[in-house]
Amino acid sequence: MLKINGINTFYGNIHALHDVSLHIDEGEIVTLIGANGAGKSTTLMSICGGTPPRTGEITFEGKPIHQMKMDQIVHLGISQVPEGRLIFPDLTVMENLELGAFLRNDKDAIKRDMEYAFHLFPILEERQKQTGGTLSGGEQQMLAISRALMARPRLLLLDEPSLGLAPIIIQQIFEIIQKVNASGTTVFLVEQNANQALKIAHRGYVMETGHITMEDNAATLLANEDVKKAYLGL
Amino acid sequence: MDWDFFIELGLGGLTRGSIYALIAIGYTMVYGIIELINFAHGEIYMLGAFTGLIVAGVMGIYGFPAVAILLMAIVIAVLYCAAYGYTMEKVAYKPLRGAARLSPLISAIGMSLFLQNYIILAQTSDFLPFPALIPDFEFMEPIAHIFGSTDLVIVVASASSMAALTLFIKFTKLGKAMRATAQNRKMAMLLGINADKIISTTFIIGSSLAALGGVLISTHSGQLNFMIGFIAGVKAFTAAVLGGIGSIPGAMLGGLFLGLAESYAAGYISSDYEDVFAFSLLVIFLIFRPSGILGKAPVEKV
Amino acid sequence: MSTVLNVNALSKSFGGLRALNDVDLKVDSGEIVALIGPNGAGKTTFFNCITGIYEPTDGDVLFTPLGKTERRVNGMKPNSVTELGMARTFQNIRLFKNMTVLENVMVARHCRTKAGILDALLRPPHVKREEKENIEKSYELLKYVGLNQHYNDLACNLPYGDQRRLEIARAMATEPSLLLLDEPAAGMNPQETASLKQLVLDIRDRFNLAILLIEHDMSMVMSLSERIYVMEYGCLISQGTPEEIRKDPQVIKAYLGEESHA
Amino acid sequence: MQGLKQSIITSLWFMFLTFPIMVVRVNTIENTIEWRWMNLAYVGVGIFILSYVWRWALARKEAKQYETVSTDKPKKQLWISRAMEEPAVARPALAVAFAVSAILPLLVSTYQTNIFISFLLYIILGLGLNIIVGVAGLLFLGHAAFYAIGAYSYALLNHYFGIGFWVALPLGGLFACLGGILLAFPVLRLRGDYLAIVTLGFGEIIRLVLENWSTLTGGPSGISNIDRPGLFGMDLSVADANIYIYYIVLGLAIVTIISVQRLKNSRIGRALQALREDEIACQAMGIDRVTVKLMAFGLGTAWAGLAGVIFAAKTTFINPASFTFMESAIILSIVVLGGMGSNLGVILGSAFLVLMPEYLRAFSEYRMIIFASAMVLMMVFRPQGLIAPKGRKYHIDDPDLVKEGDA
Amino acid sequence: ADTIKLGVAGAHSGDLASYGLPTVNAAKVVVEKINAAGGINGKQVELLIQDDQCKPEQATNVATKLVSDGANVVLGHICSGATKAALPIYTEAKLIAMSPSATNPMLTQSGDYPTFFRTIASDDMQARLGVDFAIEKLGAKKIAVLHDKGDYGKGYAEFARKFIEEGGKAEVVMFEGVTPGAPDYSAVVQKIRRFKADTVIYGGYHPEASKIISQMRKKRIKANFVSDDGVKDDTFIKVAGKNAEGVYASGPIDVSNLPMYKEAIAAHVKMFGSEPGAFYPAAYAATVAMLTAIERADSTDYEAVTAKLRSEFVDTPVGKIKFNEKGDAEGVGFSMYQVQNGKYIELK
Ligand SMILES: Nc1ncnc2c1ncn2[C@@H]1O[C@H](COP(=O)(O)OP(=O)(O)OP(=O)(O)O)[C@@H](O)[C@H]1O
Ligand SMILES: Nc1ncnc2c1ncn2[C@@H]1O[C@H](COP(=O)(O)OP(=O)(O)OP(=O)(O)O)[C@@H](O)[C@H]1O
Ligand SMILES: CC(C)C[C@H](N)C(=O)O
Ligand SMILES: [Mg+2]
Ligand SMILES: [Mg+2]
Repeated sequence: MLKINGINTFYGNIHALHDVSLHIDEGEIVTLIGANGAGKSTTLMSICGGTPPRTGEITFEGKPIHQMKMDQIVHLGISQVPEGRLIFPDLTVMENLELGAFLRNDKDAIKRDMEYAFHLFPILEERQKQTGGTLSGGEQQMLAISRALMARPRLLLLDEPSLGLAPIIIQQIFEIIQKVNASGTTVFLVEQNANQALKIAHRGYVMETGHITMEDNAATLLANEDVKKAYLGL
Repeated sequence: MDWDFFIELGLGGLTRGSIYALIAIGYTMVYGIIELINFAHGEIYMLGAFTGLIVAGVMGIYGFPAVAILLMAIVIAVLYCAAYGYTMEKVAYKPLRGAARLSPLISAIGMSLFLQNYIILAQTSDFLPFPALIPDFEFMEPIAHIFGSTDLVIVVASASSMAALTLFIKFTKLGKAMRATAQNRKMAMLLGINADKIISTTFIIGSSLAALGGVLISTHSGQLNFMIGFIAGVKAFTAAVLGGIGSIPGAMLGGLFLGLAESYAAGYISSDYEDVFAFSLLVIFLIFRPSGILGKAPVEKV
Repeated sequence: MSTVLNVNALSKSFGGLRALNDVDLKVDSGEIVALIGPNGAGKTTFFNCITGIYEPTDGDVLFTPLGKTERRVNGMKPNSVTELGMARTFQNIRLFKNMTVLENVMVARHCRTKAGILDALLRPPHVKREEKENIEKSYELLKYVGLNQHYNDLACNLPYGDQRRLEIARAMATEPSLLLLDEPAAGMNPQETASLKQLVLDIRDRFNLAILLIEHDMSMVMSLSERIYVMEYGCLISQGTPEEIRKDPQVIKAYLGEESHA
Repeated sequence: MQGLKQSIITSLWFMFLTFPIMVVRVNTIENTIEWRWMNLAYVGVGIFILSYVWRWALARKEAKQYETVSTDKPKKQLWISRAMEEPAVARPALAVAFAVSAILPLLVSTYQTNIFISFLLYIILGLGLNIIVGVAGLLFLGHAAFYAIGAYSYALLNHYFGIGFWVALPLGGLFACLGGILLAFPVLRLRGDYLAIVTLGFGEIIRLVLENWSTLTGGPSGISNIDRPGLFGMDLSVADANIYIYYIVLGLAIVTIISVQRLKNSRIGRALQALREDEIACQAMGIDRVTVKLMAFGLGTAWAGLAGVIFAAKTTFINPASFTFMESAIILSIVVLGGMGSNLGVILGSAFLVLMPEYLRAFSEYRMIIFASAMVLMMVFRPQGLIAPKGRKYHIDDPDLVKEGDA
Repeated sequence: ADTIKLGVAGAHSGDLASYGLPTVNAAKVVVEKINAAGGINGKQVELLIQDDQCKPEQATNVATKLVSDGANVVLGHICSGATKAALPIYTEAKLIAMSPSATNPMLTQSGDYPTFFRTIASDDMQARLGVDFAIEKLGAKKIAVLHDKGDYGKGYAEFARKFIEEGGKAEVVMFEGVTPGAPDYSAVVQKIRRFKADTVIYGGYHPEASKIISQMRKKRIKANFVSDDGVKDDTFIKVAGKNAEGVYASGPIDVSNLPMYKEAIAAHVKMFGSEPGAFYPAAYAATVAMLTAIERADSTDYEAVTAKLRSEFVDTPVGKIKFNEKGDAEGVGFSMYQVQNGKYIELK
């Protein structure tokens, strides 16, 4: 479904991604783990055109997308829960969700999807008239995930969805990711919480200072001694 | 207390305030979306007035009726100013996205100087008379000595622009996309919103309003020159900030507040110090409400 | 053992929202205490209230700097609180991004140095000395947290984890008696968390100060802290040793979840 | 081919855009219309060519970013700022610059001396504003008001009490400094653009008071016959007085440069920068926000006051027309164009904005439009300013420190 | 030198450009004509045009530049303020500066500036005329004195107030400045009504004047309106339209029938395709006066030219003039005009 082929991405003169290649197949949950500053978020942003790679190519369903603009890429059915959530602070929960469905015009289906989001996170329904900025961290994270789902993406990119959340909520979030995947959405998950991520993923990649250093089945990675030592803290 | 005088000053302030508001709305919209104090906004207003004058001049020679001229002048001025606003954004601000906050501000100051001198060179530096295009309405006659037809048109135009835009921003999809872009451009793009287009649209709307203001206000004051935009711009900026910058109803309230304050200051104190009074009021007001009338204090979560 | 921080019935409201409700908390010198609770429980608000960023609506915050007498610090300005000896890090990293790593630490020594405007202009010998000492001490701290290689880099160019370390170094530069850490491990992987844990322990021992910690990473909280306070909806719902907390059904229901943790 | 099409479209667009203003000129007094079709052709051709230049320049700007990246060298700086970092270049360069400025007035005409005085005055103004805007990050649009305070302090003291230049100079600085602190009090709570409008308003208030309080200030007619600085009671000719003032202002400019440089690298300077970066963290580090803000304003405006005194002494006549908002805008432009926070930047910025319009006099009526375009173009193609700001580098001798190329 | 250098200094950009640019045009027109006719005593005239934006600091730069560039005489400056800043430099360089528009009385009356001349009357003369006219001819009892806060307008208004108060026959019920460029003046206008002023004396230029008079008439206030030569401009009548009817303004005695005046206007239309702006005739006159004096002196020597300026009359578009010791033009007489049927008619 998504193929990344030898991309190099820069921030000014910082070379953040070195020849990164990876692929994601339809229906999978693929996770990308790695230390701080390894370049995980940069990889996600490179896919979405937020930090376009300088060289290399990215194809989505065979179509090259690495030179497209952000909004055009989103048009193709890719949606992201970005690092830091990026909730619109002065818009209400409802409006945040509506904007998630910005590219869609099927009013009834949008309505149904919104109900589904409220079903997943009942607390959001209670808060629907409240502005995004006043939500607590966890609520904001739920909103960010729902908002991404509202786009009915075919590929969902999640950047550290468990950051700063209480343990009880983290469990919930991982359950929801599995649910979403089960309903047919391909998921690319970036996580610090490697243990949990690998548990729900099909395949995984390991990234170190801008390079992909390992790639395998999630279960294999979970058992790998190096991975255990470096990322699972065992 | 001399109530007649009080009311007369109030009505005068209302007109003046609506004038400020009409320009301030565009100011505040542009600010809202890219946090740029667009010092060249006043010059767009001035270009609108000049375009209107040119249309009026040409049509006047061919003897069209005043109302037709007015409508045509507004339409063409709006069209052109939208084009100017659009072009200005593309040339002077877009290449600066992502640069430090103050760089576009300087670019805007340069743009403002450029447009003033453009008019001096291509047209004139003199004051030109602007024809009175708004007819004297029959029904306004009884109070015409304190509030005329032109005043009425300006107040109505200003209030309805404010209302229309507020609704537009609040309820339409495009309006929501605008607010989203204003709050977080990157996230808006991640949702498939074409931020460049939204920003252009904002400039187009803001500039159109400035053009409308340019024509109406010039026919009210009966004259124009290349500097009118500068003075109007400073006052509109003040009004926008007073109202809470970024808020459209705020711009209206800010404009009215400023207009009324100036009017009463001139009436009861002295017009020598009307601007001193207006600015002092601004300072004092902001001390007690640092985010303006309708502006929200930025919630910064620590 | 002497009490460093003594908070009595602290409350804070935002309009109608009661973010803190009669919270009592105590930290003794040399202790590491954790404050945990669900998102939006009011933990960060608690920090903001005791460091002077918010003024508490009600209650007392009593602070005893090392070797000094007890002071009531409610409503004091944040800089005065810091000057007394309370330092903190921020949940959302707040470094001086466009200043170098070394300068970030040097700024924090503001309240421990004196040079004024005239000193800056004339640079008499004692000011030069002070400046030199400032650089040395700041550099020492950087070396201590392992950032000395980067001392001339802009803070914004550091990787996330290093930024957190820099925040800690910066807080330490104010020479505190009590260090408040707000989710220092957020966004770190277990490996990095472990080394952070080591650093925190080391700081406590070496500088002999008390530490109050907010954290969602239970492995860190449970292994570091001597005592834990648990908050929910602005109220303390439990307190005790890590063992007690781990078993507290109320805490499990509100915060930890059914799955057992680290 | 693609470029050709784009250029044609751009040029057509601009022909449309400029049509009413450039082509039609109506005279509503005489009721005549003048059609200047030739202008349309000029615009078409001009824009056609310009659009090529524009695209080429934009492409170059982008390419430059790539280029520096691929070589992994530190971001490319203007040659001059790179040179100034090299002590081997900087020392002799400074010496030469000093020597040239020291003998300059003996070499050039009074007129040239005169505009170099302006140039130096704007350096002082710019450096002062740089403390507020560049270092402390407070958007300040009323600098001209403090320039006015300085100028009027001397003018009034001289006019009413016959006080001489050398006594007035520190007083002017002091009054402006106090004025700055006075302004700082009410605006302590304001942020960003709210601060900007209040400072703009304050600037206007001061100007309007000067304009309206005729009994004291002479109102719009200003104050004339202000004494030039005295030199041991000698009667200097205008030309000699100018040279004398040149040396005074040169001296003051050097003092300013050194002082501001020292200030920036001091405890106070770091506190100001911290204030710019993050107010809350700044307080949490034990810095008193109020004191520091007051210092920023006071330190910045004091220089404006000093410059104002010299200004009054130089022109011997002042009126409020010299202290309009546009003046503040130009000083701000000097700071931003030069590169915020950089002293060398201020010098270059003031060279650009003060000397350029003077040397553009040859273009007479096109002077201001060229000036305005240059301002926009500068920002478009060098948005970070001539000298991009960067943190100060320290040298630390630590044997443990692994020497990397650019650690 | 093989050319005669005529400096032209004034506001050519910025908000006062409309007063400065006509001066440049006047110089161009005159110089073109003279050069076409072979120059002055065989020497061509060269223009040195310098913009001061009416700012004192720019004026000093301009003045030193003109001195450095070897200007022989200077036409300008435009604003009194800028002129005051520039004059010490000309005084020292012994360079004649003749302004078509700087009207501040002190420029000539203080005696500080021996090299200064002007082809326009000073503010106090006009104020005298305006006040006398209002009180004696119009029988004014309650007078509102307004101005535009500018150098010129406020100066005129202050003299007017002084003369009214000294005369004791009428009362100043209101003395205020309006803000140029403000969108409307309704508050001030309402005040005129409130104070029941029977006459308004206004000092300033026509843009504000037409706004004030229009609003007065719109608000049905019938008070007389008396003003200065800043208002005695045909643009005023066009801008204010029917509201201009009946307005009084003082101005140089009617010169529009002078052949030279007509010629000057025609030359402008021919060269620039439009009617000239404010101060054009006065600037034309100043240029002619200075160049003629040079021709008559057959030298550009300061003493010689000054002597000619002071002793011999010269024909200009504003009449036959020569200059007195102080530098004011003699022969630039003033009279009162009234707008009647869309024209300024001189009241004899
Ligand atoms: N805006 C930026 N400007 C400069 N450098 C950046 C920027 N964003 C990231 N970097 C650098 O790029 C590298 C990769 O960063 P990235 O955010 O992709 O890491 P990450 O793997 O997502 O880390 P984390 O776990 O902290 O989120 C890091 O070295 C970081 O310092
Ligand atoms: N300045 C403020 N204005 C209004 N409400 C606030 C403000 N600061 C915090 N709150 C509210 O107070 C509550 C407590 O917030 P706080 O940040 O203290 O939570 P927390 O316990 O730190 O949560 P997390 O673990 O997500 O960081 C939240 O509901 C929050 O929305
Ligand atoms: C052009 C005008 C503003 C000049 C005015 N008459 C003066 O004396 O300053
Ligand atoms: Mg990341
Ligand atoms: Mg928190």
